[in-house]
Amino acid sequence: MVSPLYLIAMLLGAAFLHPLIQNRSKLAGQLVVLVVLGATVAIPLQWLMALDIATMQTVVFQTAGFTAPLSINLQVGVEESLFLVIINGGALFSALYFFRRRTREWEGSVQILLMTLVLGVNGLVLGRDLFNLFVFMEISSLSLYALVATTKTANSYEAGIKLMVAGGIASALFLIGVVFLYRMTGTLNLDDMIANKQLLDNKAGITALFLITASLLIELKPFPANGWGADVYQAADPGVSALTSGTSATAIFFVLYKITPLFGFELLQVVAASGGITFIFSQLLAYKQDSVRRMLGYSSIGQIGLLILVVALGSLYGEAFTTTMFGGIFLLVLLLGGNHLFSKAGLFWMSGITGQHSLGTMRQSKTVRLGPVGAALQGILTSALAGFPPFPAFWAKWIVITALLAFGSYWWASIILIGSLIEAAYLFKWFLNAVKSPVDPGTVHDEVIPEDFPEEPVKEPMAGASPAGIVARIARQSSGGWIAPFMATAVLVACGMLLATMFILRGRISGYRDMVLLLPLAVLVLWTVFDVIRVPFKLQIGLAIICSAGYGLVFLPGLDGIRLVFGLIFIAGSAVQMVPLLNRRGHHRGLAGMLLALVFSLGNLLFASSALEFFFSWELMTITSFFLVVRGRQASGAALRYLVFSLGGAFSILAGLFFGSSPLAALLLGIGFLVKMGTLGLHIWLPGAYAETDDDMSTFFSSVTSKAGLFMLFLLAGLFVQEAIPAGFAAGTRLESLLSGIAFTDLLGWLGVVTAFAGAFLALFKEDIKYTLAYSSMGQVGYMLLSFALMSQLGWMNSLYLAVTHLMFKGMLFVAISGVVYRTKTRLMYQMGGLITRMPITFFTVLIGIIAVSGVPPLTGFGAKWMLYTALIEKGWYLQAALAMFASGIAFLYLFRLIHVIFLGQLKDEHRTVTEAPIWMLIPQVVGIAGIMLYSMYPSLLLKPLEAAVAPFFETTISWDGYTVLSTLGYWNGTAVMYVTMGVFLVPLLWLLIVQRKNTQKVGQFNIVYAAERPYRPETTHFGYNFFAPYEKALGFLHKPLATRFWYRVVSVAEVAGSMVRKLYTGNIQTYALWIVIYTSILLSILQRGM
Amino acid sequence: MSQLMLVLFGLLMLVGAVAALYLKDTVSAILAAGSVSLVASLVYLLLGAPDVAMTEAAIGSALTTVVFLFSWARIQHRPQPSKNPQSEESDSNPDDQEDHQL
Amino acid sequence: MTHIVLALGFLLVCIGFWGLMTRKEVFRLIISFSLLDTGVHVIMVGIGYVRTGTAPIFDEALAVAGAVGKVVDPVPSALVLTAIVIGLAVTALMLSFAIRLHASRGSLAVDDMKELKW
Amino acid sequence: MNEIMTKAWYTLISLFVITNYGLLLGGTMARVRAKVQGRIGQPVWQPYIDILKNNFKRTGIYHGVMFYLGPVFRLAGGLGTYLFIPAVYGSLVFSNFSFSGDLLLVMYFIFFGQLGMALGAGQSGHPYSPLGVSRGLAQMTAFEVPFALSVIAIAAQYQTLSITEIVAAQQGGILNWVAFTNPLAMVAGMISFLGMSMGNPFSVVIAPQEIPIGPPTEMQSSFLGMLQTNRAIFNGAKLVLFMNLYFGGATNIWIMVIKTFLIYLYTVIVDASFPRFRTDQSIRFFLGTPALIGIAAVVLQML
Amino acid sequence: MMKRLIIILALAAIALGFFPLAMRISGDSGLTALATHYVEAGADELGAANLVTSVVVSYRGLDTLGEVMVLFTATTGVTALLGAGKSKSHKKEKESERDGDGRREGSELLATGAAFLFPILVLFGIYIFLNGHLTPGGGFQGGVVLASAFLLLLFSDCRLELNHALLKGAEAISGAAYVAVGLLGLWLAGGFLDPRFLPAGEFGQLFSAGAIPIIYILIGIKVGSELTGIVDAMRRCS
Repeated sequence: MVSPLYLIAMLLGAAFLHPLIQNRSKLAGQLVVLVVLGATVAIPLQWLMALDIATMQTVVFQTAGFTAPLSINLQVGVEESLFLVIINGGALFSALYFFRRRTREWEGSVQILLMTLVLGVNGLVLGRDLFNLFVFMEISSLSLYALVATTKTANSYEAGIKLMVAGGIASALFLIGVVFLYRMTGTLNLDDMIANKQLLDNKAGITALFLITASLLIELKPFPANGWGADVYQAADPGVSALTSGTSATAIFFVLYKITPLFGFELLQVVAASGGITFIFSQLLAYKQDSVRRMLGYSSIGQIGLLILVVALGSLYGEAFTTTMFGGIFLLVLLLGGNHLFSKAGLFWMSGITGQHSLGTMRQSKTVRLGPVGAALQGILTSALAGFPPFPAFWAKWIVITALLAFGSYWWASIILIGSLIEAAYLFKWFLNAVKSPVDPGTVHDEVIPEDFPEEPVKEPMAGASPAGIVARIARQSSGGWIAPFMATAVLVACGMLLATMFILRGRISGYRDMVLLLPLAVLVLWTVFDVIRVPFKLQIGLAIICSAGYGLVFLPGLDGIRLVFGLIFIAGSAVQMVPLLNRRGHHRGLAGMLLALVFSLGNLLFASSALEFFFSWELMTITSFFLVVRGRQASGAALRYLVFSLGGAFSILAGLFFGSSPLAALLLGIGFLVKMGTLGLHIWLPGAYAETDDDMSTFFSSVTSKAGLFMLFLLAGLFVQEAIPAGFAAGTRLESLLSGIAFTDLLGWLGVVTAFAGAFLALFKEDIKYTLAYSSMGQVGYMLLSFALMSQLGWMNSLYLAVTHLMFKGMLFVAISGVVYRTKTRLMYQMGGLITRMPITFFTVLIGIIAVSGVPPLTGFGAKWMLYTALIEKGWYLQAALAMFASGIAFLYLFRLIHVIFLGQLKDEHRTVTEAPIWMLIPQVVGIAGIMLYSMYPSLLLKPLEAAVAPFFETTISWDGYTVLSTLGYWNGTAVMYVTMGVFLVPLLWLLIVQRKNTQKVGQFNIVYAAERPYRPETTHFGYNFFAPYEKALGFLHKPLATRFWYRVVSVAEVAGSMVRKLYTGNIQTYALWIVIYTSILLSILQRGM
Repeated sequence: MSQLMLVLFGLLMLVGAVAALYLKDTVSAILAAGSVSLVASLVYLLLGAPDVAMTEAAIGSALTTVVFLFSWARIQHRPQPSKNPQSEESDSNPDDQEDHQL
Repeated sequence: MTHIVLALGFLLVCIGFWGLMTRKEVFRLIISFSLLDTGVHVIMVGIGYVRTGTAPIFDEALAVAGAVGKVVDPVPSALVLTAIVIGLAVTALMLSFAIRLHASRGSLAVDDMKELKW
Repeated sequence: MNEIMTKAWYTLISLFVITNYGLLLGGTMARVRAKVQGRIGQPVWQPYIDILKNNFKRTGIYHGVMFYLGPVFRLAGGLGTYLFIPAVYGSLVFSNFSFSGDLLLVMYFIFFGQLGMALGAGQSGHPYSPLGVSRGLAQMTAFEVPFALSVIAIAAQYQTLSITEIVAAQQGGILNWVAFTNPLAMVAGMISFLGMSMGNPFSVVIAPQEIPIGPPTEMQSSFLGMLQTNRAIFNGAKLVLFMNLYFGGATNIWIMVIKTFLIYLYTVIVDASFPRFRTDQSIRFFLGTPALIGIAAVVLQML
Repeated sequence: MMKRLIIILALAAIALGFFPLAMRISGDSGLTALATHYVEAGADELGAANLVTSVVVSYRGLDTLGEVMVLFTATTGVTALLGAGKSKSHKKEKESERDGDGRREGSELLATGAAFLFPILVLFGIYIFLNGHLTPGGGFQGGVVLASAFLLLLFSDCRLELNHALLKGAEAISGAAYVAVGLLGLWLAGGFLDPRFLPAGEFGQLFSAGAIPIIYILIGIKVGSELTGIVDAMRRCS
């Protein structure tokens, strides 16, 4: 084992000698820094190899030939080594970042300061002597102070002075604390002090301890005493900010972690509270920020606050944390800290490389900010920071929430989750600002209708298409500066993969089936490689289709019942719906991989055998689908909503997973699943996300992804049968008798039917065809929810039946419509018309589709209606049945409108040359038609397997008589209906075709009523805009965006809170100092009061 | 005896400290602050810490005061910013532009 | 004696804080800061003080044997030594920041340092 | 095989009866209406003449496939609707194809023809056709609400959705009719029937037809003939349905004729005595009082 | 006024918080265990008469090394901040001063005095750090005296350009040598910065206490050159 003293000696020597080397040769100077920093990573790695990790072995190194406490000692353990690896790794990448800047005289000093900083933080991590820690703290602080000035702006000097004042106060407190501790315990050595902890168990001892703690906390920028911190992040060079937030703060945090054994109960509570408050308020503040760097700064402050909270809670609730997961609190801290260090540093570097300063100006400037590589890096870093799988923060979040809830610490858990949600919101907002295309205003949440007849559709200007732009972009992306964020990303990805393997497999590799959960990650990696080596897009999609088919063939046969039904929906449905993508030309980096990963994570929901596995797949699904939504031309606003709602839902699920089978669990889990399904009130993300996605991918979201929530409902159905109001609520009052007996399923049922109604109703007034379909999907999912909530055999059968048939007809419709949009280049229905002659096959598909959706016999849709109403009436849910019928009538309206306005009426001049949709888009349509026809002809083919699937859950209430299915109420013979319909249809048709054959004659549409004269423009004769005006007049009050308004209110509450809190940060250095003093004095008096 | 001296020194220090804060003339304030350090070194001597006393005298009162004076002189020498208040920032703008290009 | 010294130190610290929060010029802030530092050093030395103790330097007057009880604690002295030097380093760095700030803003008034906020 | 032939014959007979009955009913009612308005009116057999005339026209003009298929859909819808309803209780001949589905099937099959016709009209390319369709569909969804509530109330009352069983339950005296056992459901249903028959005050739907445009203008010759045939059959089917639901059905064809005639007369009288609602007014109307009556009927069943 | 009130209140709260701390400590409680060990065994273990020096240089040698590092960092920062401007603008300023009325040399008296005092101060400084292990004082104090010698020179002639290469060289070499001595301790004696790889010598003599004097010499040079660097970077002709 290499002595840590060599590490320190090496850094010292290199720093001292660097000016001399630098004078001789600049290159040599840089090399020295790189070599030395590389060694600082290598040495802890060597320790890790030498140490026994299982027992968390520690080795103590003495100095000066005396043993502690006489002399200063250093401790090398697993904890120290791991932290040093990440901290020094971050610093090494920082060095790479700084080398990018070929600025003149700063170079040498920046290098020296970097080394002194690293020396300081290494000392902080290794040192076990309190005063020695102070010295190292000063070394790292001073290095940082000097580094802050690297931008050489007045702002950076201002920030530097603020930082130094705060740091100075912290040092003073630390010194006073240390010297009193020394006087009381007679030692400066931490281990000695911990051994003599009882000496400090009095008011003076706690006060002295508090002084040290307060000093460390102040260094870590607690709320509200942290204004200078944000100022520094805003003013300093992003490279320095990366060091501040990653390297330095992490090391100081480690010191806090080291001294926690000294803390008593009161102090831990105070520390936890400070950390938690800092976390939540920083997130609020960051949300309000316009300056990217300040935003990142607040985020860093918040993350460190989270770390503090976790450590304090971990010590408070020791057992809960150590027993719930291997490694206990340390693993947690490592995961959170490391994840934050690399991702935040990476993001700071990104902001530095691309020169992103203000979110506002990014919105204004119509340039593409990031190319594909940059977008990928920023996307990964942002996902990592937001805690998506497989990145370390995901696992950490899981452990923390698990432990907190296990201990019953609900408040902290919810604070952490809410804070994380806010954080994800603003981080992804920035991401979207950075990557979105110039035509995307970022605010599109609903259809956009031009004022009058629109100008020609704007062609998307090819970003950077000019030679200069291309050169500039290549230069930007190939320059050395990308190394640092790239390395950070690589580290995060590697750790993420490793952790995923660790957590998911947990050493139980018994066959390839255990690996299935990791498949999405493997896919992402593999397809990224494909992108790098420029495999053609069509080949990528082809491979993806083959892979999903293979996945289905290998894994689905092992399933049965409901899982199999959903497996087919998720896998087979997706595979078919990938076909239209083959139509695309050119490169679409990341698309195929993301898509396949989404499909696999959906599929993996079927195989999840534990809560963690489920949540892993669920979150993976969320993030991959988010990255798919983002690709839409104007999707960034919608994508953000989608992400925030999905994540909120996921957090709700996460919390719900730990309440066993109590009503609370049902509530939380239910909310999570309902968000995914987009039920009313939680639906506002849905239309945008479905509609603004690329046309050929909307179908996934609508027909496949939305079923994930339903699947989980089925899986956990037992939860929802219980009464919603826990026993004992409002006991003894009349309220109780009123509320008791209301089960969750009753609520779900109403929610489902209201959603069905609202979906149909909102679809009615949309001019944008994709929004129509999106709302339509929402309505259909409402039916599924309603049927599910019935908790009867017929209800469940219907829910599954709807899920399967909805996949077919909605998938078909979306694909058909994407073909139309692809050809006509518009999504507004009233701008189309008369396309039946140009796109007959598509028309036929849509015709079949709408007949099926609306439930008109003889196609499959009727089966669903029949089962639904039968089951509803059986159950006695009459009013729901009536509302469902109303909803289905309204559905008929918008469906008619859909087909009429697009395909019938007058053909527009500009569409006279439109041709049929490309072959790749027709294939899924044909598959869909075939499926619908088959099931319409022989519904028993579908009904009987579904009956078998739900058989384990309910007593059977239906019986079969040949092809007739009999319920307790009625009967339905789909086959007979089909024959009769065909008969009554064929007779008149044949009459026309045979008997009246000779005297029919086809003429143009203007021939009769306009007496063969042509009106000026076809548009004026095509009735398409505001089609159901009477409805709007009669019931328009119903489609006020109440839910949207509600959620906006929620957001604005957060924003108002953020801007109110912001007022604390006046920018005045003295106010900042005052806050520090107030912070200290308040905590101190709380603490002493608590004694 | 030594207690009396300590109290005396202490009062001196406090007076000097207040003077350092409230004297109009900055140079006098600097000198007052230096004198606080100087008296502090006497206090250290009283307390049996000659090493500290020496250091305080050499560093705290002498060198620090000189550094203060030098920097005050430097600030005084250029009462106006070089050209306009933003000049240094604009100086650094090439840096940022370089960022954009890279 | 110890308590007097500690009180003196605390008072100096408080004066330092007071200056830090009320004086309106960066230069005075730095002066306040060095006062605060001095206060901290006084406290530290005061803690090392032992009644009737002398400096822990062995010579004719002080033999090694039986020195305990006759000398003050050498440890705080050592710590203060380090702290003083560090204080100087910080002060020097602060002053150079102040110089640069003045050069670029033309003012050292605290109220002019409000570019960064919220 | 024999069975199928028998069924085919029965179907033809049933269809023949309802077609002629529908045509005659239409002719009669036109006359009644004329009398009410103080005119002489057309002969009772005028519908026959119209259909024959249209079918013997030399050319039939059409605008495209859907236009061509529109009347086919429409007629198929009418025929199908009728064929899924047992017209006369207990009669083998008139039980039609009611074994293939229950009340729900009938309710939804009504849409089949509506949709086809709407599509056909849509392809005519004239803005007034979709305008009429828009109004018609909008109004339809509205009057479906009280109707649906009423049907649900009945289904709840008898715990069945089979029309035959509903009729069976009403046998044994006039007081067993739904009209008396569940008057609220009857009221809601009969009000919505007014909307369904599109007479005044809910006739704004066919307003575009009154100026010389819209389907009857666009469609001519054999297409129009089909539509007229359908009007007879569809009307008959609806009348039979309402008779079955609320008025005890019919045990033989004469009772059916009487009962349906009276029901139809009721719509004609209302038609003749009211002015016309705007579409949004009729939507609000149906979602108002009739819907509340329907809800009351349903709630009564829940208690 | 409100603000002042808040400040007073906050400070009072802190003072109140300090109160139990101060009450806990008194001068009568004697030495701590650690101090007792140093007093009893320190002289034997290290052979330095000045216990504070033993503690500073040896027992807590890592602190001192860190302290040197702090100073080094500060110097780097200060020269980077202030010296950076020097390379261009400062030089220009100087030239303009030379031409204009800013041309003011130190007074004759000061110049002569400086020339006279300079060697004495240098010698004094060297004395202080050489005797650090015997008498009060040591590397830091000596370094300051050395620096003040240069300071005096700078006072006397504001155009004086110090030999930066030499200064830097001295600084770098002495720093590296300090580290090397520390490593020698690691290899030859008990641990890093253990001064006992040289013989302890006779107690109370100049050449005693192992490598402590050597360390103090190096510290003295290092600190002297660093402080000179700081002062040089800060100075302006006034």
